[in-house]
Amino acid sequence: MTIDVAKIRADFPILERRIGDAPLVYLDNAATSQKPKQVIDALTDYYTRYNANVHRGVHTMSVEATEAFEAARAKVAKFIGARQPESVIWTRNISEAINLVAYSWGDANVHAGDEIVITAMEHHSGIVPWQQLALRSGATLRIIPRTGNGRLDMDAARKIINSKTKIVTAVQMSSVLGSVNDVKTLGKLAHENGALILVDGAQSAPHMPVDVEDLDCDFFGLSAHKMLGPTGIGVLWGRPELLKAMPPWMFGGDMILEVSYEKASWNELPYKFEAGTPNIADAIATGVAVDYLSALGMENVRAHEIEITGYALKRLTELERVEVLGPTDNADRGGIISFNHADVHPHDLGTALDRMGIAIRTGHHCAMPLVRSYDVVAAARASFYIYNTTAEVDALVEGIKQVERYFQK
Amino acid sequence: MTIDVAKIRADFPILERRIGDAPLVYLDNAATSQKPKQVIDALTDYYTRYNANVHRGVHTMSVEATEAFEAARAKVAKFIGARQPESVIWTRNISEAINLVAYSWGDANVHAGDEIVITAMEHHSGIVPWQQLALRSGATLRIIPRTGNGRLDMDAARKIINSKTKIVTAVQMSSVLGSVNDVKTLGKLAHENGALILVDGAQSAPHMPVDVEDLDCDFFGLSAHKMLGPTGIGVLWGRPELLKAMPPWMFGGDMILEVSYEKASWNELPYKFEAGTPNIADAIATGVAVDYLSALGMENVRAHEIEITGYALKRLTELERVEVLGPTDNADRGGIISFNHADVHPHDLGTALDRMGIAIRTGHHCAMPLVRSYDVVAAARASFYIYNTTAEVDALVEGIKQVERYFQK
Amino acid sequence: MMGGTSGLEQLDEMYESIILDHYRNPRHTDPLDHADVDVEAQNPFCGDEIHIQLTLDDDGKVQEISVSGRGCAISQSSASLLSEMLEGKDVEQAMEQITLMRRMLRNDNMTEEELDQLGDLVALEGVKRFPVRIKCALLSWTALEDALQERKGK
Amino acid sequence: MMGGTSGLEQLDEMYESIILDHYRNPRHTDPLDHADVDVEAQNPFCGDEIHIQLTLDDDGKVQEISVSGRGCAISQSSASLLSEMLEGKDVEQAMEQITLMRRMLRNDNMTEEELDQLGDLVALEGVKRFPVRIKCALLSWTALEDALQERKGK
Ligand SMILES: Cc1ncc(COP(=O)(O)O)c(C=O)c1O
Ligand SMILES: Cc1ncc(COP(=O)(O)O)c(C=O)c1O
Repeated sequence: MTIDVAKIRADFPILERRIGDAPLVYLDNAATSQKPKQVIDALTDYYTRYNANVHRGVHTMSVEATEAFEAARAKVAKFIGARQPESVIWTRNISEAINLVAYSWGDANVHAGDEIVITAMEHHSGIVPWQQLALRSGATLRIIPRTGNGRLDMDAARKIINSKTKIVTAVQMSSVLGSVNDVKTLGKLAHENGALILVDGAQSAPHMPVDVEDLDCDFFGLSAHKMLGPTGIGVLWGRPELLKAMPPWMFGGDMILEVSYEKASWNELPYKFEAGTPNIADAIATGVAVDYLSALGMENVRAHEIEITGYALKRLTELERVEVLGPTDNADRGGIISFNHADVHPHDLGTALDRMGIAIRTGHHCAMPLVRSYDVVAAARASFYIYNTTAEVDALVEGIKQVERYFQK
Repeated sequence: MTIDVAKIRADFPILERRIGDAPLVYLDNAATSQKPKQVIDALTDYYTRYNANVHRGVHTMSVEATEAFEAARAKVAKFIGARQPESVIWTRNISEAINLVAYSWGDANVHAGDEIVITAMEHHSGIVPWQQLALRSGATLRIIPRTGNGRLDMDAARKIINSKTKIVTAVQMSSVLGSVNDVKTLGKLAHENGALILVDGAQSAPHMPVDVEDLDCDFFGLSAHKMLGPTGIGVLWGRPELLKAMPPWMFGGDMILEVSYEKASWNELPYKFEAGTPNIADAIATGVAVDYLSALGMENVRAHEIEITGYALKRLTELERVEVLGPTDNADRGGIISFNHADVHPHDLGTALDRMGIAIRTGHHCAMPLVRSYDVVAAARASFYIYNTTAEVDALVEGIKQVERYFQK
Repeated sequence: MMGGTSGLEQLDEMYESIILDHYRNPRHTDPLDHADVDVEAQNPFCGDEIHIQLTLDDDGKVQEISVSGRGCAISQSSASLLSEMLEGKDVEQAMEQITLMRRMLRNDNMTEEELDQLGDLVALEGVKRFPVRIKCALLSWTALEDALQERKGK
Repeated sequence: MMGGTSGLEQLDEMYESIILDHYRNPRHTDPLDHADVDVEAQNPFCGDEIHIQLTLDDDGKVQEISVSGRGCAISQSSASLLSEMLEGKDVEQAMEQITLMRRMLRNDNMTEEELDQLGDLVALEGVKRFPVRIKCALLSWTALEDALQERKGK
């Protein structure tokens, strides 16, 4: 069984949008996804019916808001296979989730002489927090390289991860190449060496089934806005025993048990890591986004994307002047395709396609070292989601051909 | 001129809500405010018409989203009298804003032997980040006490702020007592001693005109959810030259200029402090909240609240068994009234009033040391906003009387 | 007038007269000089405080009891009811009562027998319809449970 | 079929033939061994790179020019146009042109005279209708401005 794209499209009001005269062809899903009306309605419902600050409130709306807020946490926990809802911490986005680990766990556990291992496919948010932790602590940052065909070099990983390694961090799906990495094996390597693994699920959680218990990872992060949810909310999941041992990072209301001027004691999980009034509405809407995806079935979401990616790879590789960065075979690969045109700079291509209603992303995709490793400073990127069709892939390919002709004039 | 409350109420769909059989009387505004339909509609409009990731995007929706996002920043800047929009940094809430300063500015500038001055009226979010900075740095935390009638002891402040002081932080309006503090004078004292001042505007920005240039403060924080805006977004304003000199705190996409594995350089203000995809929708909606308040005129908002607070103080102090914490004269005072009943514990009072549709807050209001200084562990708190009426104050007072009788049974 | 009156009647479900009686006249409030079990607890969200002291005889039976604190009608009456419950019980039996109490407030299916076993404590059953107040009702019970479990652990 | 074709015609506003010509055949690309002004610039958002080198004679007039880089049609053609603009200008005059260029892209009211003064550079005017691309057009100009200002400061 796969998903009913026409039915799904009807749930996304923005897909009615026209850019100039042209219907919107939204292929920038790796940057952020669109939202179904169910998610948008959840926000309206919250603000028109039971908006109130959570926890501590005795009045009805506060109780309702608290229940919905915590129910959303439980939904996310289930969605990623986490057994304890309290191991799910709300953050602003995955960037904050990674910073939380790098500061709270990192500053307490990483010291001079230790090694931090990242991959060549990390997003800036998965590079710089660790690089800065390395600078703060005197640890060394080591990089698992990519192979020529855009895969992680697992042989190199076996050498790079060693007894000095304290933590390994890896994207489960590359936001540039679309490669799906074997983070389970990386986790095994980390654990064999007494290290932890943080899995960056920014691009995987929206597009494929994720089970943190099966992956046997220690931390997992995601951003709701890339998976049908609102902007401004993300998640850090961590093994409860790790989270319990970690010092809090941000201080303020809600994360506190008791305060005097001399000292404070910390609330239990997950609140210890959630300072101040949380993003209540967006957390609740994230629960609805997760409901939407769960109802489709993440296996089916994945199947649809394999299909559309296969078609897109076939059509794009037919274009002589186009070169795809990363894997062109459709195995272990998600719906993200970065490419360059020999004659048209990605920036010009992006502007031109936009005039045809086709939204792609261009630039370094917040992964400068990876993009530069292909000896370019920028690339065009098309990325797909549940509402995209092969007809939209055709529009992209025809668009590229027209732009090609335009720049030959 | 004052404001037209009936017209305002029509803008707030939630005010139609009933709790059981009773119409909602929402008096928990210090915890979070309700949202006008204009703000809720801004969210829907964004998600149904131009949702896209900001900055770096060449396609139309990304340009539209970026423009709206930055326009919202400029609106907030204007609202608080800040000259440069880039001095306004989006955070999750004011708690995060204070943490940002305590970590980024604090860790770089506060050392053993230095002193950090806070007031007896700070919220936990204004206590614990500084307390922990003091613990990290070896600095001393000093407290400006309150007077018997719930005002800051400015004579004491003159002694406590001295040449060892590095920073002073003060709520402009107490979230428990409603007192409006003379933060301008505190700022002068700080500056005379070579220290900085951070003003906690969580309760002032929603309720009275604020001008950071006139206050001559160095940092100012607010939470949008307390001023008609959505949850999940707040603001740190800082003097640009200070912000420029401060190291970034969170690392990730958007806050970076250039990255190699060895090092990274930082983007300009305000992006240096905004890691990862920002809370785009809620920032835009915050701009609309600020538009709404600006259209009313903050002078008029303040006038309405002085009126309703005066009425509430009069009626509550008529109740023999009720004792108000903090100033009972209505000068330099906002619409927040904490009180205790001699025979009914605040928690029981809160539950009972809720059955009558009246939402108040009970507990320590995230200000344990302040509440304890009144020799109680909890208090009831009613707090007003633009949509509250004197009829609602009457409902509260009648409600308290009924509860009184109930607990005498 | 706003804020209808009808609402207050629903309160009877929670504030049974026996509860209000225990709130106004809490039992076993005199502090003990020496105690085998001595535990303090706080509900950080509402500031409620409870202090429980017990002496046990050689068979692990509760001898002397002191329970005091400050806070809302629910937390304080529940603590007072707990103090009565403890009379003549041994640690095992006390633990059993704690489990039953929890289940009652969680709205687990309870048998007639089990409700019987709770005795006066059934007065607290109505709290389950006020979810935020369940923590108040359980404050002293959780504290005692932790203390007894810790004792057992030794 | 999706993605109508009509849209591409609007591109003519930005990609004037003179722009495409400069993109394909950039002027003054040979690097200089020695330079009085030497500045590199990057647009971090799209990765565009520009390298400008100048020698100046004793009167502060531009003598030799080298402008090279990689990036999109707008940033590269604009840099090439800048190199032509510099021919025979002194620092003052170059600064003036930079100001005019900025104003044109900001959509300031420009007089006929001012537009005349911009010469071929007017080809870049259409960029103002593509706000995200303005940074591309200004990349080399801002870099040169900074470098000249710094020189003046010394
Ligand atoms: C004075 C004051 N400061 C800080 C805060 C914390 O606000 P937030 O929870 O939105 O971070 C509050 C909110 O209650 C407050 O009243
Ligand atoms: C793999 C990966 N990690 C991290 C991020 C950062 O996500 P956010 O900007 O939502 O924090 C992204 C988003 O582009 C990503 O693709």
